[in-house]
Amino acid sequence: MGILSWLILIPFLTALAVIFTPDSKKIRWVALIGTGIHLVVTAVASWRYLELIQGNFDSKALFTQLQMTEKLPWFASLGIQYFLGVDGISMLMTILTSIIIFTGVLASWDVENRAREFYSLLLILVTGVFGVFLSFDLFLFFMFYEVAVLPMYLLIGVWGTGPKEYSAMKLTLMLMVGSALLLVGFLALYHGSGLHTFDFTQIATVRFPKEFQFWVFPTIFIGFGILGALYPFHTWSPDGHASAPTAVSMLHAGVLMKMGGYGALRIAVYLLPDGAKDWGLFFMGLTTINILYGAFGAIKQKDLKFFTAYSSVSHCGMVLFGVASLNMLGFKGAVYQMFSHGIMTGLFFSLIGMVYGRTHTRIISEMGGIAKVMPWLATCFYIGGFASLGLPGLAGFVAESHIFLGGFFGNVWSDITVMRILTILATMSIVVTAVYVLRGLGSVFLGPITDHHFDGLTDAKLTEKLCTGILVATLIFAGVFPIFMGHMIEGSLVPILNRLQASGALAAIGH
Amino acid sequence: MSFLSNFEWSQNIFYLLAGAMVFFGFFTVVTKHILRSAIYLMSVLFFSAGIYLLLGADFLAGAQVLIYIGGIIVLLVFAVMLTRSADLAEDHPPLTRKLFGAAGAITFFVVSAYLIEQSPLIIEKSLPSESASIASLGKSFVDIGASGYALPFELISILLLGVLIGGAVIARKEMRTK
Amino acid sequence: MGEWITNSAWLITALPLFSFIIVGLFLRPLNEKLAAGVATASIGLAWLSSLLLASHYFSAEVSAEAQKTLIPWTVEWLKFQEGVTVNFGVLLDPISVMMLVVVTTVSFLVHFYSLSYMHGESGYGRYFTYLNLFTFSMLGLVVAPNIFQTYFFWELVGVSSFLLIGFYYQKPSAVAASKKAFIVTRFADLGFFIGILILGYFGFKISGEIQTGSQPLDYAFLTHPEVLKAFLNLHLANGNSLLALALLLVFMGAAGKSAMFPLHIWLPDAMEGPTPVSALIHAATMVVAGVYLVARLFPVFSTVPDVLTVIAGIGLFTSAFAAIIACTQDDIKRVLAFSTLSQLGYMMFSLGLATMAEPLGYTASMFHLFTHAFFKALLFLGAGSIIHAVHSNDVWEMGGLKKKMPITHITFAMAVLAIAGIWPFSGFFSKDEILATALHGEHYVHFIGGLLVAGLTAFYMARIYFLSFWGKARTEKSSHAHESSWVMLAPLGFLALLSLTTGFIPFAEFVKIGAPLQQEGIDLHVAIPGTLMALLGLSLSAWMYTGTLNVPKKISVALGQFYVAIKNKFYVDEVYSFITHQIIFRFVAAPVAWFDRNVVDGGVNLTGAAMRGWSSALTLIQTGQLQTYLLWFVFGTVTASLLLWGIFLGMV
Amino acid sequence: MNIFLPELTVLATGLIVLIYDLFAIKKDNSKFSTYFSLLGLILAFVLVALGDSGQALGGRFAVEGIEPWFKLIFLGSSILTLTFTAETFTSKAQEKLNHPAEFHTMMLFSITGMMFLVSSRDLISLYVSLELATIPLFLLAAWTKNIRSGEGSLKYLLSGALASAILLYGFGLLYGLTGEMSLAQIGPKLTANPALWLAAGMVLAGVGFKLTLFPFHMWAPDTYESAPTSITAFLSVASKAAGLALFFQLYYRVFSTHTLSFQFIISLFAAATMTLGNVVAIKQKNIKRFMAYSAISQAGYLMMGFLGTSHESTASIIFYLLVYALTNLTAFAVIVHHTHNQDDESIEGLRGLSLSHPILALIFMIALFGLAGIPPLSGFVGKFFLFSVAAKSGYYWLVTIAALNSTVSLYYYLRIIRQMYIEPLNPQEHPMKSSGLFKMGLGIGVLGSVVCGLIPMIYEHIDTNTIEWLSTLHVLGMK
Amino acid sequence: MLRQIVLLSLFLFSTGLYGILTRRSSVGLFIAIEMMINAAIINFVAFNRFLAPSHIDGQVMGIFAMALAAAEVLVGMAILVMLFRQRKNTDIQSMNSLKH
Repeated sequence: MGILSWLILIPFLTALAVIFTPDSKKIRWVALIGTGIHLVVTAVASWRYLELIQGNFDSKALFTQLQMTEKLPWFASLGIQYFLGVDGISMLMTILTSIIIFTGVLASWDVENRAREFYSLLLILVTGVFGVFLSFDLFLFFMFYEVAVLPMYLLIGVWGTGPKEYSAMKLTLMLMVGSALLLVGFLALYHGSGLHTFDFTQIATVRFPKEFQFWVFPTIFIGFGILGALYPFHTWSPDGHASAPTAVSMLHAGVLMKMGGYGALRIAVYLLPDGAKDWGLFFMGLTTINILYGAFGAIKQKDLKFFTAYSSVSHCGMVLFGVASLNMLGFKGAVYQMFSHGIMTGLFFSLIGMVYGRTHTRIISEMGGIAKVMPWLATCFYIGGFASLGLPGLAGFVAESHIFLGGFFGNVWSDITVMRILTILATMSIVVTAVYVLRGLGSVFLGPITDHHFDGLTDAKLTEKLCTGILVATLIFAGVFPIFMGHMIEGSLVPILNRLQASGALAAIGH
Repeated sequence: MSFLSNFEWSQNIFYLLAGAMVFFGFFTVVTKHILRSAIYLMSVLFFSAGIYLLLGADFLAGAQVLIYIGGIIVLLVFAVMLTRSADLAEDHPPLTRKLFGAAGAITFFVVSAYLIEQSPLIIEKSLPSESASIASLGKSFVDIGASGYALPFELISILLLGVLIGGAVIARKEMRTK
Repeated sequence: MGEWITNSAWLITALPLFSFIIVGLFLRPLNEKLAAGVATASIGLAWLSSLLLASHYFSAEVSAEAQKTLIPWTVEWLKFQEGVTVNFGVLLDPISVMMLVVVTTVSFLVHFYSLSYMHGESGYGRYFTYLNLFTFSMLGLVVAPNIFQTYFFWELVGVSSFLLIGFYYQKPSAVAASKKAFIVTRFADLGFFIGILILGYFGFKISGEIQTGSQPLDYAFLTHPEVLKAFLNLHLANGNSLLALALLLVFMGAAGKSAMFPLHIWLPDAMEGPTPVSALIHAATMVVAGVYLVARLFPVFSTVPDVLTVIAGIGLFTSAFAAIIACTQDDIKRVLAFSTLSQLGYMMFSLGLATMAEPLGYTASMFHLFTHAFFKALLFLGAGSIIHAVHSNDVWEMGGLKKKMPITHITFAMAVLAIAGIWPFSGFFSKDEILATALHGEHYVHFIGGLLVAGLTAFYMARIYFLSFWGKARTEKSSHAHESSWVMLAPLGFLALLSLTTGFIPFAEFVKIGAPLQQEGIDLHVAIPGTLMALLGLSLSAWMYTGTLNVPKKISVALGQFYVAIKNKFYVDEVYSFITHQIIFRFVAAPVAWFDRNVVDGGVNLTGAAMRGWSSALTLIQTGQLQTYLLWFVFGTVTASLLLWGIFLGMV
Repeated sequence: MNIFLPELTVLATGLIVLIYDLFAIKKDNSKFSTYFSLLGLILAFVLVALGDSGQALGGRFAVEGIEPWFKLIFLGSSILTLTFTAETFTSKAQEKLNHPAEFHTMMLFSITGMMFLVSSRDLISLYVSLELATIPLFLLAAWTKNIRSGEGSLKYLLSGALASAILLYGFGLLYGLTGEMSLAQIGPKLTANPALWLAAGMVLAGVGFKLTLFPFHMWAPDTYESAPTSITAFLSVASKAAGLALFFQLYYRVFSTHTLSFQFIISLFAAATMTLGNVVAIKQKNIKRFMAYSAISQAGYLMMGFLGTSHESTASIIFYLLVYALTNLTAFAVIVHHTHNQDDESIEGLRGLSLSHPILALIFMIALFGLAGIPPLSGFVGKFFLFSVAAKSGYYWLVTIAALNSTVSLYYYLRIIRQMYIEPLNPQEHPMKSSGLFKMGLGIGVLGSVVCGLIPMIYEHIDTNTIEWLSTLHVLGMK
Repeated sequence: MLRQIVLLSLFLFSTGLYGILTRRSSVGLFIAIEMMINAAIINFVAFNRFLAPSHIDGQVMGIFAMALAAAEVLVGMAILVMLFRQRKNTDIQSMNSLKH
């Protein structure tokens, strides 16, 4: 039982522990301890990973270098294995998820209604997410992928607010349509490779024919795009997040949407380089709309959660923009953005939950000047807001500068001027983001107190301070010391890039 | 029963029987009165027993007369009496039902006939005069060898037993009044 | 000894950061007084060390080699990709050391001044934390060795100004002003960022061919002669040079920060912040960051002359435009804000006129920046002390403060003379040099414009001087105003002293670029007309605003509509808000939100509804009629057989 | 003699239950007949599991390769069905079943028929065992003897009669084309000519009726709705499995040399059946009619397995059939328990079940997610293998339709879960106590529907059996 | 001769089919079914006679088919009687309470 299996097993065991704890008061403590242990184990795993690679990687590698791998045959006759491994990107994503679930449990500290089912479903969802980030067998990946999506229905349906059934159903169905596309794509990969195995490190050795890649790549990319809020398929995210309870929307926007970006990068681009080249520009255009559309959409939103949902549509658009730009900068930017946006949205939704817990309204116009009453929450909200508009010194800036620089540097296979125009359009989003962030936060927090029975509201409790404190600290740490993340993911992006170049003419970028 | 062996003589008998069967068959499904339709069915079955004789399956002809006409027709007539559908107003189905039914039956007939006509049926050149004897038929029911059919024979007995019991349970009037 | 000082130069920037963290996180909740004290002390320490550094740096033996730029300390911050790495560090060269001195001096004085000015305000500790953050980011910007670090601190400066302008976050106008400031500068920074992208990419391409041992975004690389040659032969699709486009975009960023004409609307509103903030940020430091950036990239700008002419044009227009508006404003801080605008225009156009061949404009602009920082800070702090006493910004509610606030009066008067450009004061020397560049470079339009602006400056400065200090107290509040405490007066005195003496510093030796300057001392051809215009302005204003104040009323009535237009700042603000609210919000944001809710969302709901409709249609084939079922059955068999047979024949 | 043992045990149990009922003193003997039949079935199950393959009656009866799995599925599903029908004999609901002894005998005879269907090797015994398997079900469907069940069973009977007549005609044609009765001889002699395709069409009709494939499924919703719920469960699992066994016999033995030309028609049937089943199920109000359509759509997925040409395809059909049986019966167990206690067959009746009976609701949810094919349940694993088989032979369009269909199926399964978990408690819901037997049956069902997918042994075992089975038949292109 | 018999049986089968699809009374349906099964039996006997006279498989099948037909009709009548007791009529086209 390697450490990676423990990473998947701990949340599941905590879920069981939650179900069987007798006293309902202690449930949240059990959940907290479980996720706390998980945080420690993740730290140990990432420390060991960094030791294993010591920052050096062979830049000519064509295949992902996996560490701490575990391989057990499962359905041997079909070539399905229980194959876990970790490289820089999945390690980073595991750290992100571990932080988000820990703070998520903290943020949903006062869920009373059927707390037992709530926490167990939440932990099962997170088990699925860890499974996705750590598994390197397509079947296992797909299995954990759907395990991660399904509890959403009950979590939103039972504990949500507003039109919860409608949005829960819409969310689950759209994500399942996405996973249906993925199913077709994975089966195409499995049978196309002729290797009779689902292990995608082996499938990576196969050079699929161009026409095959031409139709399989969009299927898989759109399959992941639906989860990663790709433009026309993002409609589930505003409704879903608005109706979901705090911890669920934290997990969903923070982590699940990243599985979309992660999968697009890890499976779509890595396994189908030629497909990526044909479709790169098209998806770049789509994601540019995504970015601006999300930003403009957020300006006019009345509900705080819709506001954040549209902002995460725009930021997730940047992730896919980075992936579609098919160069080292774009990939690094995409992974940074996944991490930073994950933390940012986690912070946002936890804060909205806390504010809602006090003012019992999420309508922006109904609130005003509450910074006076809750300075800690206001400051954290503003730090989150500045991170989302890409203020240097916070994680957002590092990610955005990578993505825009990557978009501008372009790649050899797509028309460079079109890419530059799209990048400039995308860069405009930093202004629009500034507009809607300041408008939204300003009208909620600043100005005179509009409603007098807000006067008695209290500032953050200890658990809330801890939750927001961790997230803010991570944002600042990631913004001020990007070197730490750089070492981690650089090694694992090089193979994806080499495969792109190897399949195309060997005109490396620039030199 | 080898008198059927000479060929062209049996040919005209066959045409006679076939004609009768077609005539009565047609009327079974067309008549309005259910009782008359049962009677026509009886005559169709009777003539088909004739054809079996023609084809040398004399035991089968006997069985046909016994089981079909003796058993099933009587059962049907009882059913008609029991459900008093005899004095049911003429059973004339709505026109659309007839048209669709006719269309279905005719397409089925035409398609199957065409397909069967197209296919070459392998006919045994030499027609042995001696048709299989009844003894061999009886033996096959109990022969547990490769050519025997003991298994279906047993199954039929189980089925009939089951059906009798089940039928009794269903048809019986329930003890407690509803 | 020398090396130790320069090597520890990073300490100057680090001090405000450490104090920001300590004060912000730990001291502020404990006790605000101590927090303020620590904050001020750390800036004081930074001031002393920057003075030490400057004296060492400009001392005889170091400045012998012309403009020796040295990077004592650098650390790798982020490796974007193989050839593109960004290192954070400290770069010392004449203008950066000069700026270090300016920023730390004004910042220290403002800190000291605020100890008493902000006394008793709620959020006292928070104010000092933000001030420290601002000083740190300004210092970081000043010493940046590469354009990326400049952008990094550029944004941080923007955010700290946002926090400080919006300090009184209870006041809706302050909130709106801070938001406007941030968004307008952010819009300008978009141009700056795209400029960086262009410079970054093509710099990376060029760094492939030319080995300069420095990263593509470093100033050393950008100002390297061969690199510039390589840049020049890169052309856009439509023919004009790529470098021009990049520099125009960078200038857009600078224009936004230094509130040049189209992007100036945020500065007047920024006066909503506390006055010491305006003194520090909107007079001495932040607003000159744009000028500093252009100066920093001057060698690159000089290779593309037409960009410089554009800068000069905008500079001149802004200074004239602002000067005219300043004459009609009633709020004392608005007047000072517009005067800053006009002085910035001065500096910009003087930079615009300079060339590598005759770089007088460059030195003049830096010199003006240096002197202006002090007397404008003095004006603002003076105004602050008046407002502190009279509790109102409106000039018409003041009057007769001469007797009640003697020290403020004297220092304010000296500053007015300095800005007007009267002989012993520093304003005279720096303004002269600028006018000299215009004259020697045969830029007569700029020369005459400069003179006119000098006159107008003298006029509106004298106006607020006379209205506030002379005559009798017009309102009850101003009648029993009293002198501020010594804590506020000491900085005023010191700044007054500075505005007297800085004029005489032989600036040309310290800050110079390109070819050596020919003439020395004051050029009479410029001095005389300048002083005349200044005296004319002063006397005109004295005439109008000391006696019975009916002359200005008559003039304003005479000018009629034109006067009203000027008073409303030529309605530029209204144009902007029209564009953002009516056009962007109404015709872009709202339709997008609607489009998403109805069309894209509608599409999804439509498929759902279509599925349900299809389902209810399909249930109808289950009619309950057995014979229909059997019909389906028969047709099913027939079609199955035909299909199978068809496939067999290879038809289907 | 020993390879007949399982069939004989089942038959013997049936007869003994019947005779006991005749002589038993007239008290409620449903207890005895249930437990005795269960005992018999379990004994038979063990005998089949341990029994080895072989031939008897000169090749007329044989037990080879994959067939024991069919028998295990028949016996297993009947055991599970009996566990939850035990309480229907004593329930006060309007659907109370009486005559328990005859009920069990009918069911046991039907199971015997199914088992013989699997092992018979000639047309006559195939047809007779098919009839033995189906006719008792007509009677069982009418067991509650009211108008609804009468109408439903009559429709079932008449459709069945037509299907068996057409099948008989088809067998006649097969006999006519080859002059042989035993399946082993017919296969090689069948040369491709039009009459063969007519016979094939008729065979498809007969099989389609049993498997509720698209044009032949019309009877299913009405009969499922009106029949007693436990019989609906039995119909949806065992009778479908029998249909599949019949198609196995004919597809792999009789039409073994023409399987390729069947592929396209099977894909059409699969696509039509699953789409119709899924789409119509959306609008259903009655839980039993809803399960009918869900069963129809599952038949569509099952047909996808025949598109492959490798041993994996056959193995995945059997595996999915096993998983479907377990999951479906668990779902029906809860439905039977709920309809009999609340006497309410509507989906709304399930409102708030998670509040009143959390464990029952959880089990029902697991079963529904299993049917929808959601990981980590074995339904997902089974469906994944089926889709992989279809994808392997290039039917990507069918895999896409199937994947989208399972999303639609998720919609209506979630609609039920919504009733249970999200809607407030149903006021008339009175507490239901469940017997030990019912709990045991439920436990087996849930355990099976979760474990089969996780531990690979079951699939591997089926796979080895299939390889061995296919090697005995020389099916076109099968390896 | 064989082709004529097969054609005859096909005709009988189709008339039976017509009977099933149109008859209103349930008993009429059973009558039609009997006719179809009988047609199938004729087929079997004819094939046996002409194709494999040495064996008697066809006739055995015939006999078993008759038995099965009898069983089917018996079940049919049982259900019909039970249904008639409650519905008082056996018109199959009016039995459409179970639909959609």
